[in-house]
Amino acid sequence: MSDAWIEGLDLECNATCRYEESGLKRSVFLRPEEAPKAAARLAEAGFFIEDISVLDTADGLLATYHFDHFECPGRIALRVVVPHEDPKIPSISAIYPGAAWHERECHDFFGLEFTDHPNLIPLLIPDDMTEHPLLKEETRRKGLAELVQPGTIETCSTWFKGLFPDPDENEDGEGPDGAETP
Amino acid sequence: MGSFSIPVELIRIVVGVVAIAAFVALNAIILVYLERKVAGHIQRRPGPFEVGPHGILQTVADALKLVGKQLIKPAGADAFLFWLAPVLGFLPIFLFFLPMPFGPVLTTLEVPLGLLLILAFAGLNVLAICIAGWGSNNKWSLLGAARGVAQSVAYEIPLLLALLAVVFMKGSMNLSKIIDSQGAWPWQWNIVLQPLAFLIYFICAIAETNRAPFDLPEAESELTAGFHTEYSGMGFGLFFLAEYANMVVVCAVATTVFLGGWKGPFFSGSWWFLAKVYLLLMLMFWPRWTYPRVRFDQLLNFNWKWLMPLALANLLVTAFIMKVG
Amino acid sequence: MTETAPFFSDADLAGDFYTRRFQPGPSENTLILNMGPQHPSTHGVLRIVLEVDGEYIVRAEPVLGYLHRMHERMAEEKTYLQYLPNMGRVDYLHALAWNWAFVGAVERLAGIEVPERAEYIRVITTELNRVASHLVWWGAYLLDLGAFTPILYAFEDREWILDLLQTPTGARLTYSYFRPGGVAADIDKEFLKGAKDFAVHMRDRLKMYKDLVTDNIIFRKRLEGIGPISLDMCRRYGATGPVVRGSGLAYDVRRAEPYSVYDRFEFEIPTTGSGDAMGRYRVRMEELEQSLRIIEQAVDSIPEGEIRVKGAPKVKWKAPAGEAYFAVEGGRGKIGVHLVSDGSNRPYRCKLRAPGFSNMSLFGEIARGILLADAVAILGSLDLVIPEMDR
Amino acid sequence: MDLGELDARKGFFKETLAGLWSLVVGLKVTGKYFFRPQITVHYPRRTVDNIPSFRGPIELISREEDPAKPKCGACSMCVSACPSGCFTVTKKRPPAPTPEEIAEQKEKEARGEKVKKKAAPKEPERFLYDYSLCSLCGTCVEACPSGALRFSASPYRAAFDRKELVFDLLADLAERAREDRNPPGTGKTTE
Repeated sequence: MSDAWIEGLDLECNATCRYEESGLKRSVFLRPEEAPKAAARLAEAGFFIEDISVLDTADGLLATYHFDHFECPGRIALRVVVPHEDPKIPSISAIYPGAAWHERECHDFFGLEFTDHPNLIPLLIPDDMTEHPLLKEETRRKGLAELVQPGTIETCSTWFKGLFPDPDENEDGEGPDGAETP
Repeated sequence: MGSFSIPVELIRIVVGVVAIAAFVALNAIILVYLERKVAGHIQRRPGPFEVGPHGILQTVADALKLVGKQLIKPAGADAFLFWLAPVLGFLPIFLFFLPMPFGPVLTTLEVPLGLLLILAFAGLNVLAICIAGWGSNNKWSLLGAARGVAQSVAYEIPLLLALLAVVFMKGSMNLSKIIDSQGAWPWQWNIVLQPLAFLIYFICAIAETNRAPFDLPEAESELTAGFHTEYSGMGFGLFFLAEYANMVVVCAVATTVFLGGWKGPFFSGSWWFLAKVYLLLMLMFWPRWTYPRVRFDQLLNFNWKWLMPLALANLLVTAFIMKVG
Repeated sequence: MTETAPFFSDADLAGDFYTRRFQPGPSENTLILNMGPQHPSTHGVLRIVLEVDGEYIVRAEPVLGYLHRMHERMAEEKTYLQYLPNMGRVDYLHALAWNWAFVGAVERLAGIEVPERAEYIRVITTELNRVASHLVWWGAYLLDLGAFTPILYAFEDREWILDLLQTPTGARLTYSYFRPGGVAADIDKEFLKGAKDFAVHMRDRLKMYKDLVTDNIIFRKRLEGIGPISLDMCRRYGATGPVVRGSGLAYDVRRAEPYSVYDRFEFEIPTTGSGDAMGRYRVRMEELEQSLRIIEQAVDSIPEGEIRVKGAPKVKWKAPAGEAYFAVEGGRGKIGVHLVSDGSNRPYRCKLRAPGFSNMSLFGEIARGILLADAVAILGSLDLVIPEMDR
Repeated sequence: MDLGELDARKGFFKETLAGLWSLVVGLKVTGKYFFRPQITVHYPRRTVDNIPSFRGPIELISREEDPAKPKCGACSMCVSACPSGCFTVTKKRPPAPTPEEIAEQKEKEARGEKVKKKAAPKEPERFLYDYSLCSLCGTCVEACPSGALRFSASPYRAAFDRKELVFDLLADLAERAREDRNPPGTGKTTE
């Protein structure tokens, strides 16, 4: 699968990953409001949704949408970081109805609010439960940069550089010749 | 017949009914045991084995357990209808056996229209299912009842038509007369003349008694237990008893009408009757442990599009041959 | 049934949170029906709230969580090795695939090599387990459709497998047999011979299965054309495994993201274009045959050697920081484990991707307008294992 | 591999006949199995024959020289390895010093010398195992540095009360030693 779906998307970071190390082919950071747009592009390109995996870090909640392709396998990670105080992401369930359950699950476990979700009620935890079991205590949270390697970065924004102060050294050298340039 | 005075007839009926009750209960116990054994052996396991030698007393123990269980009525159920239904399902059984010729003289009540009597009261079973489903205040039961009514009403028609073909030929609805007209040897039985009618009758009989693969009113994987979901103890027990008694009835009718009743090679008598009934019952067990259940619309389609035309055609051909021949 | 009798007014509507959320109240023509959590054909404790018009389903909404055990939280409280027994309990039918997904993720995270013999052992045991899983599905599906006998025949054959797997794993159902860097115990000659014998025996039985069930006219009429799932639907819902293969696409993680030594074996990925319940049924039946092929090839070519790499993780082993995603092909589809480590001896986060979860999520869409009996046929054809969906 | 259509049907009558025939074939299959021997095992009268390969509750392995003494060094590795916290192991205390030894120690203390306390013997005082929590994963067996744990082959340990499932493994070991069915080494007990 070509990476044509990336074109025109406003990305915070676009990086390729080594499959043998992380199981990912490409890792992309987005602003939350870009998520539905990116999902729509992925849907057009024929990707299917694998899951949504949320990570509770000191820098906020990192929601990773895993997408894969039936014909041309290669896992894509769409990553969105939202602050703990206001964990709101626009829902992609209108594009990927299968994401509705994954989003409800994330809502159960992390308290993530998916705006425009048609039915954001508890899925796995009891309906009267108010705690979010997978949120960590503040002292146990680790920084995002300690947990996630962005991969070989092709392009990235200043916001992203602030989040990952010391990314791969060779990132600057390889950046310009990425598939990004239109 | 007219020479009998009334009291003697009455005594005959009372004794007959008591004998029928014993026969029904005993049969149910034996049949449940047999069915479980058949199922077990088909599935390569022993079946009941622990109570009594080879588990022969298992069904007795089960019956005792059912009798001893508390009767529970679900909240919101209509008490009158809820308890009426199992009784209504069970009582007509006695009527079915009244005109049944078990042997040359073993008939409780010689009725000129015996076959009609049985068929008429067979409709009561539908009513029992309907009332049970409605009275239980359970949506699954209701769905089961709806299925039960549609199914029984539909399958009654080809069943009737199949029997009618034989009645046409023999010109009588008296069960004893129908037996008399058949010989002792298999080639002298009505099944040879009316094989299609027998097949249609047998299929309809399985459907009428709600047996797999036509057990849709109870279809436990779809409707939990259908119309008897809410019944416990003897409430369920009566339905259970009625199911097995009904099986005996349809097989007894088949034996009488198609297989020469109590007549058989060498030693005619009741044993031939019983042997034939049990053979047919075994034939009813077999598909249950082989086939998946049909779907409801398929069941009705099968009836209206296959059995009905076939039964009608059979009847017409019979009538035509009768007229010409 | 604790909620309302039919034809109550809206104000009387009782029912729990999910029934109330489902709709304001039964309208005149429809009624709200709770299928499960104690329904015979929901295989455990799945619950589906239905709005039915007669026997036709107007709307359906699955309610999950009755078997939720919070495996993902448990992962954060246990060391990597201590978490392994949990994996056998996520999907009790194909436990070894989950074993593999987790140890695979750990191996990918830490870059652990697995000895060749261990890889072969994993392939053989996992494929045997897959056959066992499909056999249970086959029997239970037929039970849903009202045939009582096939499940006992299926269990008869499954017993062979359980007896075989008991020797190396010591368990019969909830295996925790794989370890990061290898497997827990070696297999012997007898096991290999048993596996080969089983393959021969099973082929014979598959013929009987075909005679008894697949060709049966009642069975075919129940399945053909029921619950069609298009490829597009699979994409939108992330349905994998036999569901997507039944819709005509040869997607199998063993081929798409080759792991272990699967690339050394010849096997086909069965597909049918029909997309209905019958398609999914036939795909699974053919997968049985393909698994047997893999088992035979692996048994023939298994090398001698170590079963666990030197320096394999011990109980208090610390994983390097980072993340890893590892996917395997389970009996029900793509199993994925997303592991994030902060460099301590416990996972920072362990996300389990259950194939049944995604496969089930499309039920709400295909259930519209079908008969209750077909809903049972569709649920069965999705091969649901509730503990796996609820995790 | 596309499985294609399930045997294509030709014509109405052929389909009908094939359908009817399939029903007969089904009856033939179940009919055949009706006369085959049973394969289930009648439990109390017969048991399955592969019980020895079953991995049952954990038990202690005895030392070569003394079948009543465990190999265990009471290091508590199993306690920390167990995912479910099944084990309670307490180490043996050092033997109480004799009066002479106390006197000697006091003397040493008076002289300002370092007092060497007696080392505790590397043996467990108590070794409790809560089978009700155990998931038989074998992490303890793998973690044990002295190879003192193994799976037993007894599938019949059941109880009416959860508390009865807390096994005293030392007592079990002693009992096995008494009954002389405790081969040393790593093999399993024979039952």
